[in-house]
Amino acid sequence: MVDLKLPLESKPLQALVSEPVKPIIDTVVMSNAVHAYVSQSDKGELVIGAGTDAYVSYTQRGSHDVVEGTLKAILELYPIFSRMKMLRQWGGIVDICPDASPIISKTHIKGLYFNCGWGTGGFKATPGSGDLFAHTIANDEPHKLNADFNINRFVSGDLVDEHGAAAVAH
Amino acid sequence: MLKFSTPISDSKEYSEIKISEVEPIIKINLRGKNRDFITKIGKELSIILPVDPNTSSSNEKLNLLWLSPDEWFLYSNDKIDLKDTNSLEDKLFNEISKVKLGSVTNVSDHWIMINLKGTKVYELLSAGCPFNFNNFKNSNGAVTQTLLNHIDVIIHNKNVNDLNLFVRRSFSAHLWLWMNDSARFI
Amino acid sequence: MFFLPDKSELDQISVGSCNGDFELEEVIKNTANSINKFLKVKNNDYENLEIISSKEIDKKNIWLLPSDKPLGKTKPFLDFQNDSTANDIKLALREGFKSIEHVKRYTTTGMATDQGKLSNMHALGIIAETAGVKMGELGTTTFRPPYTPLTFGAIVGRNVGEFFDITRRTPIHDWHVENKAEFENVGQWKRAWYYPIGNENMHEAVQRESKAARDSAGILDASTLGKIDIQGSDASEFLNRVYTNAWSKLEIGKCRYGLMLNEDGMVYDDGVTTRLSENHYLMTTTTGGAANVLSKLEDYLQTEWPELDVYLTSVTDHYGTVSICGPNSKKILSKIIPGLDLSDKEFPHMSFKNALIDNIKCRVMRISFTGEHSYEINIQASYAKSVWEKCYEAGKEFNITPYGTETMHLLRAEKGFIIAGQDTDGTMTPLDLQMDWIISKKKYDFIGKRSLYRSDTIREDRKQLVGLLTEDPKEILEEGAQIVAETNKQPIEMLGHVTSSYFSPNLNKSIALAVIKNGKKLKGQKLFVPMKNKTINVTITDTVFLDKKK
Amino acid sequence: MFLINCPYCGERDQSEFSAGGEAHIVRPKQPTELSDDQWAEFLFMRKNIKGVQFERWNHAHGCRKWFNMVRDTSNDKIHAVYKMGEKPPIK
Repeated sequence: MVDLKLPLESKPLQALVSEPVKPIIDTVVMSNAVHAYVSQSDKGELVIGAGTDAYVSYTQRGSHDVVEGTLKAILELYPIFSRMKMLRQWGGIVDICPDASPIISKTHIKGLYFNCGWGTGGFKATPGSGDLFAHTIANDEPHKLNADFNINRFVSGDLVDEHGAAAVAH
Repeated sequence: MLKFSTPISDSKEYSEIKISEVEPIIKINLRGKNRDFITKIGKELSIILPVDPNTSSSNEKLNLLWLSPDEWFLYSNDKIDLKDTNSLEDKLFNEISKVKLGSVTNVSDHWIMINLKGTKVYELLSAGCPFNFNNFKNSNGAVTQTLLNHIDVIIHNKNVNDLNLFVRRSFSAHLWLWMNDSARFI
Repeated sequence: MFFLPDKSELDQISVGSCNGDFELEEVIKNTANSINKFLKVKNNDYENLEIISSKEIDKKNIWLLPSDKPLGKTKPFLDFQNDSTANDIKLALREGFKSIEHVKRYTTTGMATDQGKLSNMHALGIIAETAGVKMGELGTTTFRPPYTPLTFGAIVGRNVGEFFDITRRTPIHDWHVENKAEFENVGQWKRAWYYPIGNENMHEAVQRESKAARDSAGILDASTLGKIDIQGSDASEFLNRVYTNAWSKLEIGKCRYGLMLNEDGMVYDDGVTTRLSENHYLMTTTTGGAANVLSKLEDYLQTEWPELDVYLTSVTDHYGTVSICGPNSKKILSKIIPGLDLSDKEFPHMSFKNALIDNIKCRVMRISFTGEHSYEINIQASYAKSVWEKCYEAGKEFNITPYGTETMHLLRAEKGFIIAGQDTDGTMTPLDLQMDWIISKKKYDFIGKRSLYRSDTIREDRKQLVGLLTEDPKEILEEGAQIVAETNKQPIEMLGHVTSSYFSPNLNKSIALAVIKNGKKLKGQKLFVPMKNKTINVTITDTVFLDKKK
Repeated sequence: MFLINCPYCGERDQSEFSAGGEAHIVRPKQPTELSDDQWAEFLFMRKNIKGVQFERWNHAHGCRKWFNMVRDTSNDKIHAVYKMGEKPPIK
């Protein structure tokens, strides 16, 4: 419609939950050494994050080897979880930029703004990104904090590399 | 003299399965695309280069495994003298690589060969391989490259329940541990 | 009332009650039909069977059992694990939740360990009756695998403990173990990190090791470097395309350092490549990059440049690499290989020789990652440990000291040599590293070249690699620490960060490498590294700290 | 998770393969002639289709050959595989 292409690819980011148990973890535990994270929901389920599959897919399920790899890492962190049961597993489709950083940007089309490409990092940054996005729209100029996340960086070469910044593979 | 050492140099026997490292043997990687390369190899080694995927050809001394449409793996049956490796490598290198027919690379120490024998070898492999051995089992000379416990391996079906498995040297000690651990459960 | 499987994407059919056939007669008849259709056969043994079976009559769906009491006085449980009742469903509807997904989350019906196997159909039935819609129009919630909960242990199997991760060992590994080395994981490799003597901690051991390497002799196991054997008549042209510098004129017997970029212009890998003969090269890559570099190069050969006559074969594991460095390394090597002429004229820096040690072929490269006079002996792995021991014996009179990766990193930082992946990330071009000299001006193209001339990659004020010295020479910066120009203003603008930091015993002061915005122009400038309890004053310097001339 | 029919080795488990992204993006022969925009198009802009997609895969733990594949990204069904340099068997 506006002939604008986005440098995004959509991949399944896998997650899974265990059966509910009594409170055991009151924070998110995240390991860059073994690549996994785990927290416990209010209902008692362990919520465990895995990596993304390496290929574009909209199936919302993903490959079993990612589940294996993630649970292996979780058992390395907490051998005691060995007898916990995996209740549900799914893949949320995330859009990922080539430099694993989001786009919060105005475009060359007046009135068209983008806030996307959050990959595996969306939820944690939602309030902050919303604030900056609102600022960008209200002023038609990015805030200093999101200026680097402009859409033009893929053309100009000013990439923001965040591949190493998350516990899960982008 | 320099001392020869291998990462495993061991042999283990379990019920209906025997695993042992076989070293040193000649291993050479061959690459080439054209017809001249194929004829030349056949002439030099007196073995026909297998062009069908996942197959091999052998004579008394040597085995030639298909790895890809332009890549083959040569290994000797018997333990050999290092001098023989050098002379075979040099001969092939001069006849193939020097005259731009393809490439010849000595990989004798890049790969470690482990022999698996016994009626339960496929049970051991299936514990860590995504490969389906159903057809492979019954075809002598079959070759596959796959993963075993997430480690790259080449497997050559030498005879019924008699396999040669090749693993990169740096991974071999770890894979050996894994295979022994796995064999305990069979 | 039932839900039938939709059209299957895969080659499969549903039969029996799964297909909505509940009577035995229906099951047998319809199954035969669908099998015929599926297998495209005319008839089979189950056709024309005479089926005599009783029939269940008067079947009826009852989603909520009728009661003479008002609903509010009863407890019609739906989900037995989450204690949700029909009342909760009706409340959800009154509250305005219409989508089945919303009702599920509001009431938690179907969110227990059975994933609604017991409750979902009843919930749908009650919603349909209450809201006066057809059940089919409501849709269903999404069922997620596994059908039956499965223990983590069953999924992971034996990939725990020592089998959690693969470990790779060098052919000299056992010697490091016997000599009490501490190990560092580098990718899957176990690498000797440092060799403590007595009660030495890492800092003390590294100070001793690095001093020995500069003053007399050090020995390092460099076997983990990726090695790729390159053959073919277009090998030189291939290297021209994959590295930023020119390769055609490299003489046979000489070595050259190369920097490899991604197509986006950012530094990808580096290493020394040796020309063994006219059409034969040996490329080395970083330890961590080996597999990726080989696969990337194969990709280009197979897809972009199939016309090139080039063959790549990994020989990483075939060779063990013993690196001896320091002012006495020449004397040690001459004891190991007496016949070899080690004069600078015959065997200059950045060249290689074929040699024999006890009749075993080996290649000796005179290359250096420490800035010292040094040699790398590449020999087939089965003999590497023996060669190492021989060098160690021969070097004893010169106090030859085994050093690990930590000392190696320190020694190269003193000389300002980069480690791809530590001093670089996916945003650093060779220009940012102040390595303009390695980009060939003459070559028409190489991987990543076009990206170096984009509006933002040619900017002069990008983040650039510089050296940092602390005001207090004893103060060691933390790797990853942020660097700022002003400490009073809020919010502070971050100018860059520390990428490598060590205490150098050879200079008797702390040194660091950092990437800093516009760093190239800021040489001599004083900046600050704010830490939790204090602010450290630093000065921007050149990246080379030791022997700038050499 | 799916089985892939490697055009050289036959049917193998997906874990032996690595994905290489969208297919038929040819590296420009004369990169210097391109504008920044055109170069960015080659580097980063992908179709990211929900539906039938043409893509590259590598039998990384087998014959190490790259090949092309036609896969429906909405259900992971593979419609065809074909060798590098060959024309897609399906439109």
